[in-house]
Amino acid sequence: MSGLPILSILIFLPIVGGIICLFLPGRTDDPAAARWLGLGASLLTLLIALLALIGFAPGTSGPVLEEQAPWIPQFGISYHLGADGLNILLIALTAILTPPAIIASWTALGGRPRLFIGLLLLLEGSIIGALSSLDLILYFVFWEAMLIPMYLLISTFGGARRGYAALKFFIYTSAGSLLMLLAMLYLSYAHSSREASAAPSFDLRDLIGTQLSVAEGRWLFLAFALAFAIKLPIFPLHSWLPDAYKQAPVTVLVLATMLVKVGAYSFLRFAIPLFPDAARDLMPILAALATVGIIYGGLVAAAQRDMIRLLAYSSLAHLGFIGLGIFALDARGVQGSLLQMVNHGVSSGALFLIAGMIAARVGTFDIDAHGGLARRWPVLTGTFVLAAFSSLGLPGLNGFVGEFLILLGAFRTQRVLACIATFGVLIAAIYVLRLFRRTMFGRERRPEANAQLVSGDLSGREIAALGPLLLLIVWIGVYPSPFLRRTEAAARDTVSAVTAPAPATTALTVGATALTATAESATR
Amino acid sequence: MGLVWLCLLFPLAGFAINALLGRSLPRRAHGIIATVAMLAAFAVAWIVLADLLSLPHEEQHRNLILYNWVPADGFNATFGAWLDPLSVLLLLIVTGVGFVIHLFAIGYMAEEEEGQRRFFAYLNLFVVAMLVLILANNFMLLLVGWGGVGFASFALISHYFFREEAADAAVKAFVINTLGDVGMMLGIFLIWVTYGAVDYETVFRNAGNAQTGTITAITLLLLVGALAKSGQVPLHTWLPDAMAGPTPVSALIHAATMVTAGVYLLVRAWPLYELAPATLTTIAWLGAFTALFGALIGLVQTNIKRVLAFSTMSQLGYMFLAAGVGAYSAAIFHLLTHAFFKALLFLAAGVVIHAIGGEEDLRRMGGLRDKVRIAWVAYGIGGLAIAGIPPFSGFFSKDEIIYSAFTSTRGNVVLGLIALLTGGITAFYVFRSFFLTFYRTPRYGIGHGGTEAEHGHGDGLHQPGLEMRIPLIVLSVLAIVGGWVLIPDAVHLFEDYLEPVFAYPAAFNAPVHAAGGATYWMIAIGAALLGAVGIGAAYYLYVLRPALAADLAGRFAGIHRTLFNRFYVDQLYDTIFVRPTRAFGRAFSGVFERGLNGLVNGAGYLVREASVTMREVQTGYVRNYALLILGGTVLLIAYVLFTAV
Amino acid sequence: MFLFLLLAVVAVAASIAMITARNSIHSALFLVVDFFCLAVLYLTLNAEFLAAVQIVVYAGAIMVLFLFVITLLNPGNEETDDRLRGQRPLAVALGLALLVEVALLLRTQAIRDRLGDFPPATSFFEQVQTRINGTPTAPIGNVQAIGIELFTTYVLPFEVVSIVLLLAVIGAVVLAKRQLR
Amino acid sequence: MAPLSYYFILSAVLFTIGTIGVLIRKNPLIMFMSIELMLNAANLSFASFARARNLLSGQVIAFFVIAVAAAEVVVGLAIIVSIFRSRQSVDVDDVSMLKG
Repeated sequence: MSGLPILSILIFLPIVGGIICLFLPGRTDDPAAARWLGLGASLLTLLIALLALIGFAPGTSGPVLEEQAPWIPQFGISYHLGADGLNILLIALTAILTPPAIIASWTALGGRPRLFIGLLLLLEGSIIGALSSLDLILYFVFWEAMLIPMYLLISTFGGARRGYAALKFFIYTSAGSLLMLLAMLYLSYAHSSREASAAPSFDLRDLIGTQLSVAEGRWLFLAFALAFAIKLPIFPLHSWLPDAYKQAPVTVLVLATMLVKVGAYSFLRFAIPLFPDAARDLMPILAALATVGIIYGGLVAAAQRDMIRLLAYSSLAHLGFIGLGIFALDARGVQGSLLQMVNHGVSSGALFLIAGMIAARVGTFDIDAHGGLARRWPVLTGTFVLAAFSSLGLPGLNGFVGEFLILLGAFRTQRVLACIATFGVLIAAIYVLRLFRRTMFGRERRPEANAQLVSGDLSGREIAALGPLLLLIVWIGVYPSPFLRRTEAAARDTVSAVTAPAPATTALTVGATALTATAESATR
Repeated sequence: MGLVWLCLLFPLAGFAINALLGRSLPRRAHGIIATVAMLAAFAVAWIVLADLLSLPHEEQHRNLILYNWVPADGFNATFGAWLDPLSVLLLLIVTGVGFVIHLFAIGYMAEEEEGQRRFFAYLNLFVVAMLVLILANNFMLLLVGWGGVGFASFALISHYFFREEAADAAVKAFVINTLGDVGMMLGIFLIWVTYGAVDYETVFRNAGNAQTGTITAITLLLLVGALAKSGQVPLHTWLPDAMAGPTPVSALIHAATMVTAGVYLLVRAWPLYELAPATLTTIAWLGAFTALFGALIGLVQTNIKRVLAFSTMSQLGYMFLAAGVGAYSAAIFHLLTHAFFKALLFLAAGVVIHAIGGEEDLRRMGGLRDKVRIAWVAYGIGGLAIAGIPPFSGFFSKDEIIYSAFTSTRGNVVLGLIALLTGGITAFYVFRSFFLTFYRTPRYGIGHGGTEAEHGHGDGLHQPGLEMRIPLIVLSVLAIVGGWVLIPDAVHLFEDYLEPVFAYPAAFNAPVHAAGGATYWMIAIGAALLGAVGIGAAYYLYVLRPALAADLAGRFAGIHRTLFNRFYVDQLYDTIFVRPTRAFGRAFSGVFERGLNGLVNGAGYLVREASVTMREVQTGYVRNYALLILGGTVLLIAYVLFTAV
Repeated sequence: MFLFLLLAVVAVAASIAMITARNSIHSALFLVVDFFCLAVLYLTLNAEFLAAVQIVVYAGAIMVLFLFVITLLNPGNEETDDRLRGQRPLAVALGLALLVEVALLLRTQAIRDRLGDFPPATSFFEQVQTRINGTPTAPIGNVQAIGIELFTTYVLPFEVVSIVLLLAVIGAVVLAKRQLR
Repeated sequence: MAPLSYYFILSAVLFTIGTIGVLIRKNPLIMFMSIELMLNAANLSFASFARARNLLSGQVIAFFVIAVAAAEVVVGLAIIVSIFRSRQSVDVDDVSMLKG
């Protein structure tokens, strides 16, 4: 296993599968071949990703599964991939989320199944590529490549205003990337011109530690941060998100949640290690914006009538949590953020799917248009309950662990913000329960009979799509340590590279460590 | 000791079986599975108790760790159980009373067409969450139980989700509890930052190593959670609404589980609270206020379950008062007896409601004494217990609290008088509901469902079956004798049992208030007399001279209305919290979002306008382009001419 | 010198006539005059092969092609007023500006130093022969020299030009053929 | 023999005339001819340089220019013919589909 280029396989298996899917022979509206090909490719990817995740020993700090090959050696651009605690979970999660997306869109392929599934696979491959790149240019290529399938999916299969939303999404997010590309070029130039005997390079590892003046560091950091902040999105830069989510096909949103997380991950991978001084100086501002995003997103979500818009704004709030954990520059917070990225993918992914399933049954996303659905579809209600309470951070489910660690970390370094952000948990309860109560509870209003609509409770296929996500929701809530242990070293390294060596919290830490040791021995 | 995990496992298994496999089971099986799971857990709880008591006193606190739950860099929370007399006592109460209520629910829910599986699954889950809460060995795990209880209460209160008020009540309960969770979370963060750990052992052992201000902050934040969970002012508004759930749920929430969590937390974290006198004072006053507040509102409520809900609030106020004046064991003692008599009252009320087809309005009851005799007896016993009439259990526990409020170093006369007065009011309003339900002429309409042949009584009332009678009998006995474990100057069983809790960590001197002596008995007799007066007044007003009651209500219409509307607290919160929040959300999503969107689209619009202007240059005529090329060439050469050469 | 001035005057006059003639046939004929003048000028520059090619290809092939197309299309006289306002005066002004600039460039000291003047004709031959034969004495003709140059130093561009011509032929055929319906 | 700069001046004059011709005429055929004139002017410079520098390269380049010009004329005229076929006009100003 160690000899195989695992990461390359993970990237190119879906990409090649997607391309094949696009050019399958036979009638274009015949979905069978595309479905099974897509499912097969994504399941195979999933299998390999899980093997990689299991093979990633807890506590590993450096990158593993590294692959490096010269690509454009004149400019020092190489094909450099690697997995470590920062990205291994996200890579696995991308692979986990794709089969449910394909299964859920089994019958909703917009009349062009090959295009749909092919684009989904291309999206998966490019996301994994962006997550595993350790070379700036390679990363940038994948980063931009993610936009293309997403743009096409929205503009081809989207809702009524798909053209507007797709264009807005594309232009907004790529506008940020341009500055990032400039910053990359500047950085590489600075590296090769200032370091003695330095060859030109875009390799992340070479560029870390480049001598930069304070002003340079800040500007470059801001250029990177802008791109990531738009993608994440951080509070005032979010206006593409509700439109894009609203117009995109619902099943695609499962993967779209991964797309935005590449932005969060990139802060940890690139912006912070490359410009530690600037990061340290500017993080409070970003943390404040993330906090605003939590509260603001929550309040706006609470005022929405459309399920998807509500969930889109709730994503803004969730991503605010993720951002806060990162910007707090605390190892706990970073670990919490990494876990919360997984959680958000799983919970919001499930919620998007469920919203789609409800809409397939009642014909609208308007939460005031129906009520009392719990009576008719108990299984649907059960899955909705689990996903909804996971999303609002119910202790015992996955969202709680992530949010708790994020806020814990932030509480140490950004106390005021953490206190404000904690109220985001309350707001989350308000808007999630509003969604749940309006649709599931209350007087039953039967929609008019319509042959277009799905009838009956969840089908086996729909359960198959949701099942893995629900399983993860419970698993991460009850037993998150396999995940946390894999991110621990990377989170610590990332943070300690930025902050000065942290002084011991109090003398009590010694006692706490001793206790931890006892606890571990007891576990064994 | 390790057997304690079985206590968790049995109800969890019950939940899992009902939730996942239940669809293929017959309707009756759900309740039986859930009840058997509870019985098993209850049995194991006794074994755990025996194990614990076999240890020497100073070793009666065990930290059992199952696995490492949330290990992060420099932070660790385990999944483990903290076993000491306090948690084991609560374990017994929860599983025991829980079991009885489950048993009762089999009968109560028997005629429900749908939702039985859901009901019993969530009922078990509720118990699981409560057990996690009780057994947790660290604050983070405590929060899991804390939130889990909130969730289960949400699911159960909304059992009749198709009723708008039930759905609203469930959401309200959960949201207010989440507000408490927020306070808890902040408190836990502060604990971690201060002590470097969140497990009880480290925190309590090092409790003194922090500044008083910090500890006060921690305890106040934890208190927010306790207030929300226990329905104390100002976070009490969810509690009466929660009556929208089926009656066994109300019994479970109010007697054995949920609401006692707040008291449990205060007592569990007593080493911290001991170090924060300011917080204790706050708790005492809030508790006393809530006790009086709930009792006053209870005076005029017309829904039998709401009366009981406000009595719960009021009784929990007593427990908070006890904790606030440092009488932790008194708080727990009252928690114990309250679990018995409140469960009894609710179940008796449940029998009544069940009997007359779901009617809960006191104005539409009456004359049921002979119709459902067992309910009459049970409600009467429960009422006497809550009213503090000797030798019923409430007498001992409540007087312990009143005594502490008067005599403790942290108590004072005002607190004591409030507690004393509230006792009288309690007796009055509980017996008001008792008399309205069981005496005078029947005012209920017969024939809401249920066939006569089924029950063979010919009066159209549903008579409780055996599975409903047994719980009433058991709880009646307990409501009578439950208080006898602690009789001042005679029996010290309870105090001795709890002593190890307050002997750990050893750095503290446990605040022991050995009640007794002349002062105690004077207060106790006074309280009992006051209770008797309350009962008598209720009898006079509602049985002998019913017209007078209505007359009084009319004469003091303002007060009556204020009380009936619960001092308008709901309306107040609606005005100052709910509406502004909603308005903010609307404003943000309307004005702000549109503004941001406008900025973004405005940028795009500018670019487009600029390009529309610029494209005029593109005439399409080849010769124009050629001319421009020539112009460019001329300029270029001019540049070379004037600079380069 | 006289020859140059004569040819220059004729060439300029013919070209002005070409761009001003109303009739395109006339324009074409004036252009032929130009080509001939230039051919003679090439001769004065010892570029005999170029002169020959100029006559054969330009005056011969290309102009015949032009005349063919003109007669084929028979466009008639174009209208005198220009739709594009200001195009003509601007074009003339800019053209003259270009001319002035080039003249000024030629007058600058740096370019004059660099430019120098023609060497004697004999040295031209010697240089060329030395480069090709390695010895200045062996006589060699201009055509032969260009041939050697083309097939040694410039063999790759030469082949590329042949491909360009081939493509032009194909392109012309494709463009000019009537659309098959 | 005339001095080298004379040849350049002549070349520049012819080039300018060609340029003006391209710009002021609307008949594409005459525009083409003007372009040919410009090419010839350039060729004259090349030949002059070849003579002045004692190199054959200039002549070779001029030869290439002629060859490419021939190709260009062939294609250009073909385009003109096909445009004329579709529009019955040879005025370049009628062809303005590039308009933005």
